Amino acid sequence: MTALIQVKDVTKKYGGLIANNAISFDVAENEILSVIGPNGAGKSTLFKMIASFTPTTSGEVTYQGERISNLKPHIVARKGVVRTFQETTIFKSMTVRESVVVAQHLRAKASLAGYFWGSKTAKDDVTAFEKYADELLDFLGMSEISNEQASNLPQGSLRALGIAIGLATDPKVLLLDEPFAGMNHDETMNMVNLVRSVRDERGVTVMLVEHDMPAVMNISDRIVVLNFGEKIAEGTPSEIQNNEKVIEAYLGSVDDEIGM
Amino acid sequence: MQRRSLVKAALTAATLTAFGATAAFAENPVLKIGFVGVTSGPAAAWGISNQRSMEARAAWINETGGYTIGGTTYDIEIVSFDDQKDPKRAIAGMEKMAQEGIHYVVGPNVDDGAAAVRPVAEANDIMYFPYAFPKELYSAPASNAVLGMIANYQSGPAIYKHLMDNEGVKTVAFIAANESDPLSQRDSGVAAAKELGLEVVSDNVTYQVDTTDFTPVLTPILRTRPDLLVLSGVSPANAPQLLRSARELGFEGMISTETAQDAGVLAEGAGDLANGFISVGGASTPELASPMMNEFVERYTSMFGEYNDESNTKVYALEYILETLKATPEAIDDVAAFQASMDGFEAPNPYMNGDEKLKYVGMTSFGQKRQIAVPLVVNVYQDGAFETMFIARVD
Amino acid sequence: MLNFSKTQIFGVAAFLAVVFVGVPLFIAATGRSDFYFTLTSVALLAIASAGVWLTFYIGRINIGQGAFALVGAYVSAILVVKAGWSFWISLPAAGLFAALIAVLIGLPILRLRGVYFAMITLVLTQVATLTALALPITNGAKGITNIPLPGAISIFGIPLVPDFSTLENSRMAFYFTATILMVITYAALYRLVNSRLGHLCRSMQQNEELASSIGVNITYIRILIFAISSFFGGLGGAMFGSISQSVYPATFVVKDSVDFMLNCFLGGLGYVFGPMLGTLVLYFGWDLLFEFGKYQMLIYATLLILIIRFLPNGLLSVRFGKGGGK
Amino acid sequence: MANGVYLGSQYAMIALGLTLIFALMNVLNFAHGQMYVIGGFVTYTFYGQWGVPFVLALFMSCITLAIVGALIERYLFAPVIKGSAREESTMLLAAGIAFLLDALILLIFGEKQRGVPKIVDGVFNWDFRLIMPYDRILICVLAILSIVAFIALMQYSKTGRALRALAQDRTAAQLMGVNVDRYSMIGFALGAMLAGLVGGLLVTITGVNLGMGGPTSIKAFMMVMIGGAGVISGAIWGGFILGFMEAFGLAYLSQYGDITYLLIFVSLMIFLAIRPQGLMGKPWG
Repeated sequence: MTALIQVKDVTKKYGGLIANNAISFDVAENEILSVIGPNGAGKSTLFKMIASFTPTTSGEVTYQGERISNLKPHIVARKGVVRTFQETTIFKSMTVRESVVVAQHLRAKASLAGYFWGSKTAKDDVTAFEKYADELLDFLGMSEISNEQASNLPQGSLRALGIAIGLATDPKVLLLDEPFAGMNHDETMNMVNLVRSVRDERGVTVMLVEHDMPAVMNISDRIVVLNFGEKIAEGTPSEIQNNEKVIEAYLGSVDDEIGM
Repeated sequence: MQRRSLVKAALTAATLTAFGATAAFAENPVLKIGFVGVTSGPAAAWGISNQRSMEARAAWINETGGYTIGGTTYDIEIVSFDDQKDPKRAIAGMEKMAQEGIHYVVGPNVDDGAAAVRPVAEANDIMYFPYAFPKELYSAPASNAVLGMIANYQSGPAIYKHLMDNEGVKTVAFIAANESDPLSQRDSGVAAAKELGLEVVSDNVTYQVDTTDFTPVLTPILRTRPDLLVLSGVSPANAPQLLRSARELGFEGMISTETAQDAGVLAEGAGDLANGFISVGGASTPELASPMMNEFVERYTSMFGEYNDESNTKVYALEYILETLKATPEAIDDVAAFQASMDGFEAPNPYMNGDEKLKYVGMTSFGQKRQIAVPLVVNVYQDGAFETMFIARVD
Repeated sequence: MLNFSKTQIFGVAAFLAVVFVGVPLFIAATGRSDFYFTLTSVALLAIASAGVWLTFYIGRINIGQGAFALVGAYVSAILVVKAGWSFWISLPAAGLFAALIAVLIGLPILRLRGVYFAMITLVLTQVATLTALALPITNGAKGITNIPLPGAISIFGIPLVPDFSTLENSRMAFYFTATILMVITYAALYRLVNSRLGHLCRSMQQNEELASSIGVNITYIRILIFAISSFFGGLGGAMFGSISQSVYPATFVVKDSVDFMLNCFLGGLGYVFGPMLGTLVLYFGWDLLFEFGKYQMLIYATLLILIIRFLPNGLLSVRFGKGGGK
Repeated sequence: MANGVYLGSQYAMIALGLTLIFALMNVLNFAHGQMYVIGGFVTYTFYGQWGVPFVLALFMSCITLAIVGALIERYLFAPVIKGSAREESTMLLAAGIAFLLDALILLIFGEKQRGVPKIVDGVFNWDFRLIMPYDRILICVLAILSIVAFIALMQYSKTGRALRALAQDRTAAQLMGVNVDRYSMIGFALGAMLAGLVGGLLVTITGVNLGMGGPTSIKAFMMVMIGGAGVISGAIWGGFILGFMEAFGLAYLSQYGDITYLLIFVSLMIFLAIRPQGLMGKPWG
């Protein structure tokens, strides 16, 4: 396994507050890697820095040896590293199919002017996009809701839509933002299977940020644990389960949460 | 689109009423005279005073049996259009006048409107009487515009000269709103003052028309301690505040403007602080106003509830149009005849005591007679009314 | 891609027939030739409003179109009067210059959203007016007057457009010029909105973050759209300057910027042809209410409020359900 | 300096009303300036025309505007907000209301500039270093008192707390048992009332005319933007900053003549481009 993404000494400071302190780890090709940690551990910030939605204070992230941190998000996406959002971030007044068609922007061969004048390439593009959208929705089991307006979808389908939009860009690496949050056991299991099939059948490397421990243990090849902005552990699910620092961090945070 | 022509609306309603009334008891043919000007927004008072004076006069004529031109007695109908001080609307207004078959229009009130309607007016044979000063409107090749009042580059020098000679004014400062008309007026005022040998101590202070506090604007200008402060092209809304602020800041020199003002507005807005304010009027002061002028004021007041002294200068344009038509009846739908008759036209001025004449002037300023001769009556405000300071003439 | 339904083709044909045949016939029949100017104004304002609508399409409230219309009017006037260009060349030049300014200004301000963008564009209109007052090339407060009418165009000796100053009825010529421009503008707008660029705009309108996560260069598209929008503004403004043969700093002011925006709201933000209808109703409606005299404004405002009260998504929402291109 | 305080205090009051309405309903109230003008005319009519004591006239301005505001919210804004796909549509409504109020102002109060007698005569003159007419000082003090009273109301009363909750998060406020509809109406009425109050106060100094509405709205927008939209402290800061900017800016920049305002506006644009959320606001979009 070679390292597809390398996170090198990435640090983020907000004023005097350190959100991430010198985090380093690798993501190997074709693996599912999860980043976990209690609330406020700096998971989301780290995630945003990898997708270049926020700049790093120091350190860098590379993809296939190229730096992808501190760029514009769309450039990172074009390189093949695409993130998803939690369920509220969707194209509200588009249908599922429209969203997936639009999301294939990266695959367009014709120029914008070509689309405007209706060039041959542009027409071919559109046909190809629509075909691929149907395939993809079929693959994700969403064919039935493909003409629903996104704002009318239930929560579970929204999450799937988010992944569909992400996949439509034909990514090499998909970054999932809390894909299981707020789901019940059955929904979580469906999603776990879905994520796994994305990796297995489409060869997409998956990195996810998550709270839900059982799901993470189930799905991940490896896990990185953050606490108070520091990486405290990295390893396979079983290694993590037995790591004392992790247990301590999680117990501590439970107290905190109760305290709140 | 803000503040649409509320005012215009008012005017139109009045027109309709006037028209309706006429139609009811006189079956005379109707002669339509147009008005295109600003009757809404901050400058509304300019256009409204214009429109109302026209309507008051028209109603008066109609009530007394109509106006006879070339053997036919006409009822006068005023067709008004509010251009909202927007040149685009002004063009639409002029088009509307053309549509109504009108050949004589009073207005617009501002430079940009007056310039914008020129193509329409010339294409449709409309003579129009703007209250705007740019010389190119009246100089050849422009042919259809007649300046409806005295330009500031004519009245300014007269006022400055008078003040130099009689009040010992040596230094002058100018302040203007940051808009086309006032700035143009300021520039020509400055040039005139320099020519007369006055020292211009400040000429670059401007204010926004929506200013609510003039203290900061006036402070630097008053520091130059001018003998005379000229409010170039000041709108009736801004004048009282400027006067008040200047006096409250301890300014003791003279203050003047070349536009017409309303004594009531000054009294309400600035009270005694407006005393000594010099402005340009028509035949407003008691010793000058003829009985006809007094009746006009009376009728205006009973028609609209309240007189506006600005109307003193604005009563003339309609009178000129009618008198010229009377003298040259074929001009009623032949603008060329009107233009041809302008050079020799002369009639008594009914609004002023003495033997004042109505005639067209402007040779000096424009090279052709494209201005109505209004006596240049310079007024001084004193305790709620205007007093005549001096009278001059334009050629 | 040009798979229009029969209704659509019929609708467009009917529209063109009304604009190019019906209106002139109507005017000839009734003698209301003042409608030419009113409708010419509607067409030109609708072009500028189309630009505003386009910025709405990427989720920006644009109250700055007056600035670009003013820029367009001045550029055309200066090129024609001071550089002696043909009006027909100055027209696209005015649009392009407005677009260039839009790119320069858009770079910093397009990052803003919501009311913040709205306000900064509002201030922009003020800045444009004040700049026109202050610059020597715009002739400051005195404006540019005596602009010649558009001249003739001919290609290989074949006259395409006659010299406007020799025409007996230049109103009609301006009417046709303006409406042809409007038709082209809206055809282009329709194509744009229904092409991929339009879809990308919609994705940005709904969620810029998500759009950038799927690889949309949102900065680029924002600037591109703002430039196109301002191009329309410049075009409309330049035409206006030519009709009135004069340009002043107050030719386009904040009020105009606000009007352009209201046209879009009134027609409906979800419909390409919304701004056209909105302009027609707002501008022409006012003229029609002329008869009410004193109460014109009152009635106008009341009708406006009633429309928005009962059709909050714009006039076109009566006919079409939700969203949709046309 | 004194002028800055004076201008700032009145600007802040105008901005407060606007920002309150904005915070509560996300409505950019184009008609705010017209409400201010109505306030001025009502005070003019009562105090200037009918000789009613000034304080009572001022009170009438407040009441009138509060009622107008409440009615507008209840019958126009509330239903439109519920029914429209994009909440910006309220801008058209607000503009329509601005036109309507303008029409009414013209029909009822006429087109002339109006003013009332000074409430206090005389000028405070401290060695020519500080010149300030007494009536301005009085108005300034009254304005500041009103602002303080307003803040106290927002901080300590039940209504104020409910309004603040509403401004922060509508849904949460609803969950907490705040009657959202009712308090939206109260908030709107309060915002309109502030506009009326300033109008009534200022008529004694600047007078009033029907053309003041639009420009006042625009100025108020700018103040709100400078301070940060929807934030009370922002409105106050914005008002004072614009006030000081006008007071000082004009004094220092006047040497540049005609481009003074250009400079002010351009710097405002640059400021907004760099700091879009204003001084006190959170990014919004």
